[in-house]
Amino acid sequence: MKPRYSVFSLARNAMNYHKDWERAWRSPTPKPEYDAVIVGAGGHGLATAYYLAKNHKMTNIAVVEKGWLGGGNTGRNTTIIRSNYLQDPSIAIYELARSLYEDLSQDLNYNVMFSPRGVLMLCQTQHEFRAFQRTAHANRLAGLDCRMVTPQEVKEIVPIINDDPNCRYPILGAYYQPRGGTGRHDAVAWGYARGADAMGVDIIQNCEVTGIQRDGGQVVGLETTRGVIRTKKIGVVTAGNVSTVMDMAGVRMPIESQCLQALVSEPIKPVIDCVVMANTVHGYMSQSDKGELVIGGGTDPYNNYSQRGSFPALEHTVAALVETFPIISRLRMLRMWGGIVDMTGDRSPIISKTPVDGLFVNCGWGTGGFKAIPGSGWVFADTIANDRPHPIAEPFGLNRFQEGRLIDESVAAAVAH
Amino acid sequence: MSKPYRLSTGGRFVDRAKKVSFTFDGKTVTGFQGDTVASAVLASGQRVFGRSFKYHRPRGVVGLGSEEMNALIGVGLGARHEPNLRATQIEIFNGMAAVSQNRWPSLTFDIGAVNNAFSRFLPGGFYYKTFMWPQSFWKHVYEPFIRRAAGLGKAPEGRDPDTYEQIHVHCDVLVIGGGVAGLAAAEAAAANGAKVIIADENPHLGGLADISGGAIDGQSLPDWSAATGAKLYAAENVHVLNRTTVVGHWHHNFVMLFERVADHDPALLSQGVPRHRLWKVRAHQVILATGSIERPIAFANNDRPGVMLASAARGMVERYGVAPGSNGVVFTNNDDAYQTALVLKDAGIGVRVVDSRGRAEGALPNKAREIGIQVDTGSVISAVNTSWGGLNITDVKIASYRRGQGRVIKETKAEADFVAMSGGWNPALHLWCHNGGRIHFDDKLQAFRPKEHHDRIVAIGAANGTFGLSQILTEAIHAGSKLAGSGKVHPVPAAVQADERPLEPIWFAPATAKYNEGNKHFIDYQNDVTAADLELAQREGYESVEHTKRYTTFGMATDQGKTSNINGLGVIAEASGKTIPEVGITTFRPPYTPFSFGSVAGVLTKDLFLPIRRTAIYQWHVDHGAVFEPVGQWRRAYTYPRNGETNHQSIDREILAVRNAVGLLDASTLGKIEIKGPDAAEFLDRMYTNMFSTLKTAKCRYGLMMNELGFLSDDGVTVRLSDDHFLMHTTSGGADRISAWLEEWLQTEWTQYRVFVTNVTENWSQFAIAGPKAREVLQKLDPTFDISNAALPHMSFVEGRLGAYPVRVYRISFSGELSYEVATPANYGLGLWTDIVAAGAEFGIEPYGTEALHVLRAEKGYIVVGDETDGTTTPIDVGLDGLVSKKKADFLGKRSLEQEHLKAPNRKQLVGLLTEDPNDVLPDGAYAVRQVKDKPPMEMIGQVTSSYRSPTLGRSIAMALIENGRNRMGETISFPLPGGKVVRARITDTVFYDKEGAKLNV
Amino acid sequence: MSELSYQSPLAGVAEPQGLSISIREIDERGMIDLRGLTSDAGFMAAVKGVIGVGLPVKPRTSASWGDVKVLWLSTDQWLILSSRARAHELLSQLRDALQGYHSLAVDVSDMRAIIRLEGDGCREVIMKGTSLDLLDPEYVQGCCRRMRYAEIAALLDVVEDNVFDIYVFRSFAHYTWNFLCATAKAPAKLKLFGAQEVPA
Amino acid sequence: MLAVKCPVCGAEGDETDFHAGGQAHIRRPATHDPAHVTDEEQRNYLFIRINPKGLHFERWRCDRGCGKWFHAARDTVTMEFKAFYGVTELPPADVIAQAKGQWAEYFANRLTSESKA
Ligand SMILES: Cc1cc2nc3c(=O)[nH]c(=O)nc-3n(C[C@H](O)[C@H](O)[C@H](O)COP(=O)(O)OP(=O)(O)OC[C@H]3O[C@@H](n4cnc5c(N)ncnc54)[C@H](O)[C@@H]3O)c2cc1C
Ligand SMILES: NC(=O)c1ccc[n+]([C@@H]2O[C@H](COP(=O)([O-])OP(=O)(O)OC[C@H]3O[C@@H](n4cnc5c(N)ncnc54)[C@H](O)[C@@H]3O)[C@@H](O)[C@H]2O)c1
Ligand SMILES: Cc1cc2nc3c(=O)[nH]c(=O)nc-3n(C[C@H](O)[C@H](O)[C@H](O)COP(=O)(O)O)c2cc1C
Ligand SMILES: [Zn+2]
Repeated sequence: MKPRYSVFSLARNAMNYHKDWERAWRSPTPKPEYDAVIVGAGGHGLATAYYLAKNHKMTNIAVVEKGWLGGGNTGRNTTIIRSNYLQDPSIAIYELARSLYEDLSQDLNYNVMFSPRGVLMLCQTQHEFRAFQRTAHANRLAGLDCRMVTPQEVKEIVPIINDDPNCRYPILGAYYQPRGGTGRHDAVAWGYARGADAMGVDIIQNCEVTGIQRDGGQVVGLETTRGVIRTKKIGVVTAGNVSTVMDMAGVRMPIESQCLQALVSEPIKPVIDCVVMANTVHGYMSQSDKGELVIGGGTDPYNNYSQRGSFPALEHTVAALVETFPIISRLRMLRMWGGIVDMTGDRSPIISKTPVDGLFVNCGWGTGGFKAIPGSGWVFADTIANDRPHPIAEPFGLNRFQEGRLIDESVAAAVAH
Repeated sequence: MSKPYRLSTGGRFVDRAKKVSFTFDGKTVTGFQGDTVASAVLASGQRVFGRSFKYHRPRGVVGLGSEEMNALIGVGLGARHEPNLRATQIEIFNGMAAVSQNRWPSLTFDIGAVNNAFSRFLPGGFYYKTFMWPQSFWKHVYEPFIRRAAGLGKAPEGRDPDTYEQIHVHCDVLVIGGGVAGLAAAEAAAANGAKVIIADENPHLGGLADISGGAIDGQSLPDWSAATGAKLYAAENVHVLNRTTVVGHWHHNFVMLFERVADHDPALLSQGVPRHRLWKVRAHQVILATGSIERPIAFANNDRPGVMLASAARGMVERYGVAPGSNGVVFTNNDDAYQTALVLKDAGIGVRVVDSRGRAEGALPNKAREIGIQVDTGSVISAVNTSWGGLNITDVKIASYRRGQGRVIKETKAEADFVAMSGGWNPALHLWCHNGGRIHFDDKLQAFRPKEHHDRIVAIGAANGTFGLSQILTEAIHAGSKLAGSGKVHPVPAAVQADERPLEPIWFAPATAKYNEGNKHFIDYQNDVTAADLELAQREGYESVEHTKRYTTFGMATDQGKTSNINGLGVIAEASGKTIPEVGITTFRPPYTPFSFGSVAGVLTKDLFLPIRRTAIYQWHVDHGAVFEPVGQWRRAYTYPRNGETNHQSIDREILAVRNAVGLLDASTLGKIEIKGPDAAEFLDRMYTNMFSTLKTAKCRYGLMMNELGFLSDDGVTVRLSDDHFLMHTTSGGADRISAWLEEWLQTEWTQYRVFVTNVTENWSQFAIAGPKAREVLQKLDPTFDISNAALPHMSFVEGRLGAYPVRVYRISFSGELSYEVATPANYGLGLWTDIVAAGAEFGIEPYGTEALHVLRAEKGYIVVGDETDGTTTPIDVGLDGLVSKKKADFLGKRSLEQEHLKAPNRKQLVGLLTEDPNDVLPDGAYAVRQVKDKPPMEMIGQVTSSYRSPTLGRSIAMALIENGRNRMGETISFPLPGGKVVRARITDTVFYDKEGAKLNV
Repeated sequence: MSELSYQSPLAGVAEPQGLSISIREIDERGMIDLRGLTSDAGFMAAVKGVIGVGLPVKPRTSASWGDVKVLWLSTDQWLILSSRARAHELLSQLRDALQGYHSLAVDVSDMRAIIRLEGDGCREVIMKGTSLDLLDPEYVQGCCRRMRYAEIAALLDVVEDNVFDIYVFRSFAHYTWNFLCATAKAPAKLKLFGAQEVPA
Repeated sequence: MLAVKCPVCGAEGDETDFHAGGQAHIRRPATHDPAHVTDEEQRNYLFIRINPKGLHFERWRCDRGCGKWFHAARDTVTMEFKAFYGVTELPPADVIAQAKGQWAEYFANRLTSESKA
């Protein structure tokens, strides 16, 4: 067991100029064989490993990562956490995740700064208003704490909002999840990594999977840039790179990889204390604890593996936010970046067994999987450990594309973050 | 430092004849025209400009231009306030109000500075280790506290009064940077006939030339720059942009330039000149001449006001006639910084040099010794001491040094009030890297240099790691000539410059206590990241440079590590036993320096934010009190309340008018697409679920369209104009989408079809005249136009003249009443509309809006795609099985309908609902549950898709998609509403009014 | 019986003030959208017979004959311009002449609003809304093309060196007009390339 | 911002003047034999995509030019376009030769089936 983090350990270490802190995780060399190997040390992969060890006592396992852990989309998202989705299967998994976030810092003994500051989804057309009303009814009966709020309440919650009733898209109300919010994205990856490492999981960075070995219909190992690793269970959790990895096992995926961008402003003193999403005009914004306004853009409409997007996908968002929050006009953009998101045909994730025995896949989170990390790891670990879909994972199987059993969230909200 | 530090002479940029006054934190400061806030405030004797992010340490000016990371200020008042600006870049003007940031209550006494005292408890990443208990404290106590303490400046108050714009430009050659390299390259390219744009972020061209020493063709560098600049300004094929920062480089040489058009002159703003202009440049070739950025050397307390870059110190003297202090130490590992010593000495300022190298025998060091400057080689500054509060430097500690030495054994104190440091120069390769240019580490420079790039971009001059003047010119002129026009290479002028000896890397100087034992060696000044923080991150396993960056926030401040990146890598390399290239560099991302959101929005704000589409009747609707509803980009009249009516009342009045007399609706937004060709009928059979090849000429048919997934995507009435010619109506939102959809299938899948499609939506104004008296109104308008039931039965079409108006008349109905849709060319639309209103007056005609339309159709059980359907709904789900052809072999979506789930028995099906209490109107989107429980979760079986109070029936009606609904006719289901109320409703047929359709065929 | 009452898309719009170029609505123009195949010699000849000039087949060019002008829209689509009064007659002649040829001719005279820009600096003004390189030699009299302008689709016709017509769908007329008023403000006037003053 | 060129009308411009239309060369099974489309074929047609890191073949439309659809070969990492070609055509032979993995397989199959026909 690692020494715990606390204000006392901080004080104790300060006495010695912090020279005695232990490593948050080891840098192990790969063993020749594991009981299971997770490919991809993003939030989903690390959470899967953590729960495999914690809930299923599988500790002879590894996570292999081609770069640095948490460096994929987990390290570059706008950190919105909410569970007020429309479709039942979505509500189930996102709410499981959100509720795990509530005490994740304590569970991991790592402050992931889950900040339930509230998520406001604006209604700017009658149609949108009705769509959110529907979601509100569905969510209430599913047991979520969410409600519609009036334009006056919106103004109270977000004083900097443009409440001019004559503007291009006046605010007719909003759908509010008070216990949605944000989290510190990097810390989620780091906390899970530290937690998994403490239970013996090998997290192997700079180790790219280059081949999947099969014996007939069963996986038997992985080829990596750090050698061959034998294993009978592989969980592929590589987000934007899932098609290329699954291709190594001959499994073709219903996925396209596109670039999704985000940007931050220069840090300023607090001006907005919740997450605001304006779907009609395609913009959303929150403010980080450090003071930057965190803004998400759109995806480029073509496949892209470069982690560099095109400017128009951000431009419209910025114009929309200048209109929604006029004071930002004189603030400045500090940095923009992109991530490679894995888009499925129905914009819902895949948590599934595959036609190859021992090969499992968790992907398709696209533009909105940060919020799902704890829940996804929980049910995927269960699926891998028991070799059958966890009930919450079941609707997200690959077979849905063949049966037409799509889980289409875009019907409720154009932006699915 | 407190006395004024304006030198009696000098200052190339300032006009001593013109005094300019402004305020800094409310105190009036007077400088000269051409001063920056930094130079003017320094000249006034003040060194502290702000407080640092985490520890609230006092901070002063370090740099000379855009690399500044410390002296951040806010400028302007109220809605015109702009935070976080670099004082070194802000040109002063009369009346400017500048303020310092991140301090309370005042700059010299800041409560937040207690963080400094506790800094030992706040190492990099400390917050991940604490603030976890009790759980609820994060949101309510810790986080609000952290948030208030963090952030830098304050946001402006209110809406920005200024304007912004953008422009697109194409050029043969874009030269980024107007230093020696950029100027020479632009001149060569222009001479070869290329269309050239050259942009520099500064008000003056010349880059660092004016403080670099040397001569070109016998001209001093400032003279040469001015002369070359003047030629470029005068050239026909060159566009010169000053005060313009190139913020980013994207795919295929798309480059964005941020021009600060009016920030320096409020008179321009008041004339209405756009404040900022964003240039979107597509360049055939890009020449990167962005120069280099000097790097600091870390030592204990190196962040104290008065510690600055060597180039900044000499820039202050030469450009503004401002002394950085009265007695300084130049701390260097290279020859270039000796120029600073020479300049200081020349200006009568006390100076000595501390050089970390064992030997310094180049031309410049020798010259320095010659004129009597004390040079200590093999020495470093190990620390500076300050007066109380850290506001002023009192002395520096100097120690002897050998490369790799860990701790200082012996140090001497020297009085000094400022330090000018130089750790070498880093090529500014940010833009090179934005779009994936490769770089490599140059051991001699101890810096990264451009290597190769897949776009057409070359780097020259200091940006390419080339520092000798002759080499810079050769590179520049070759690049400029070769990339452009004739390709003729121009002669390279002769240049002279003192030659320089190599530098020796040093990232931080040792001190008596090591940097990780409580001494603060700042690497990233703005985010208060010290060498110890970087080392701790390594030790804790955050080994990747990207981890270290995110764990410590190194390089993440508003300067994006311009001066600190390589130093940080150097520290990490030493801590981890790797080389700098092994450590690697973090990703460069746009923008080069922060730029305004206003410029990104450009003119697209307020009423230009997104286009509003208007029908020809728009102004009439406005004049008649319409409440509008956005439908796509259209604004449609929702209802027309009058005499203090509520929306509800006016909607009811409009509905009853249609049911009992006649109503008039502006339906111009409906899509209208002409489709013609020998294969048109067969093509429509592919597009629609139902059959169109059997439709007779002059007849109308309602059609359904699915996407390939089998879900409803649009509907509308299509009329056959002649054997090979159809006119299709789509929903208002569907016009462009569906016409593109038709084209797509014709062009990509059924290329053999001979069919043309033309979208004529906007050519026509189209109105529905609906109600039992509709015919009478039209007859009154033109008694000769035969629209009798016999001549024009339901679902038929006629073209002709209604009075003077050319019209197409469709006998179709979305209200269930006798109804005509009349279309006339849009420029006649308003005329016909007003005529109909006039003719209808005696029949009680009322214009009605979209909401009345929706209630009317719901009373008849007609669906609206988008209300009854949500993108996962099939035609079968909404009970339109009859419109899904069994005969046609193939049409869009057909195959998908056969998928297991789309045929499943328990799918939700469209039904009508009548609430038990007729006064209960079910909310839109309310869900029915299998069984009501006292608290959630409850299992849901379907949802209301449309719900209204029907004035016609005097009760509520609704439609809903309910699991297996069509087999549940008569069953009563329950809708638990917010607040605990449960509404019960009986499942019925969806048609609530005139089931047999008697009203239609009259 | 009613009189025909006519109203152009920008009827009643306020005279713009303080612009660096002149903008005004061009009204009463007849427009026919014509589709057909250039490979169909009969079609091409029939059209020429009616309008007096062969359809331009080179992308982004126009052709004129008397008061009729044809703008190339696509490889199989053209916009025939005439006076509004003539459009009707032209259309029926075309329809007669095109009997038996696979084609589609529609009167679209009311579908678009036309705004004329005149004066020095028009190109720069338009380039504030489009990514086309209007300084390219291609954009001389006789050139026309579709473009993305501001946030919408538009059609540009280079009438003369400093005279441009912008065609937009009718419903966007006011938006386009306002966009032009915002980007053509005199204080925002811009001249690209050419001799510049050296700043003080 | 990609610079795209339409092979039909020759218009060159920003990607915003064009419309990206996803993977090229997808066969719609129902067009050919509507009565015998298996669930798997339909799924492949609707959802399964070649999603290569590297050379890709895709559809574009000249949205603000001639309005025609066309094909492009583009590298999804560097974003470079290798070719623009007609909507009913195959890419130029030298570009086909650069195709890897599933694309290489696809073109090999198409070329053999076409040479048989
Ligand atoms: C700009 C942006 C904004 C977003 N905003 C939000 C938001 O506000 N809220 C939200 O909920 N979601 C958001 N998302 C989505 C969210 O970030 C992702 O869904 C989520 O992080 C995915 O996590 P992951 O673990 O599946 O993937 P990743 O974090 O991408 O991890 C996958 C890992 O697999 C590794 N890998 C790939 N190939 C190989 C290989 N061959 N061998 C070994 N390792 C490999 C990668 O290096 C990577 O580290 C956003 C995404 C982006 C890009
Ligand atoms: N001897 C040395 O060690 C040494 C070191 C540094 C500089 N120098 C001198 O510096 C000069 C180098 O010439 P140069 O022309 O290569 O560089 P430069 O630094 O003189 O000029 C570069 C210019 O580009 C501007 N710039 C940078 N990024 C920009 C952006 N994104 N947008 C707009 N403008 C941008 C800078 O502000 C600067 O004005 C020479 O005079 C050389 O002697 C010498
Ligand atoms: C929520 C959030 C906040 C961020 N804040 C900052 C910031 O304050 N400063 C900064 O330089 N980058 C910030 N970034 C961006 C990162 O520096 C980085 O660009 C991003 O993680 C993507 O990685 P890459 O640019 O290295 O590819 C932030 C990123 C996220 C996701
Ligand atoms: Zn084209």
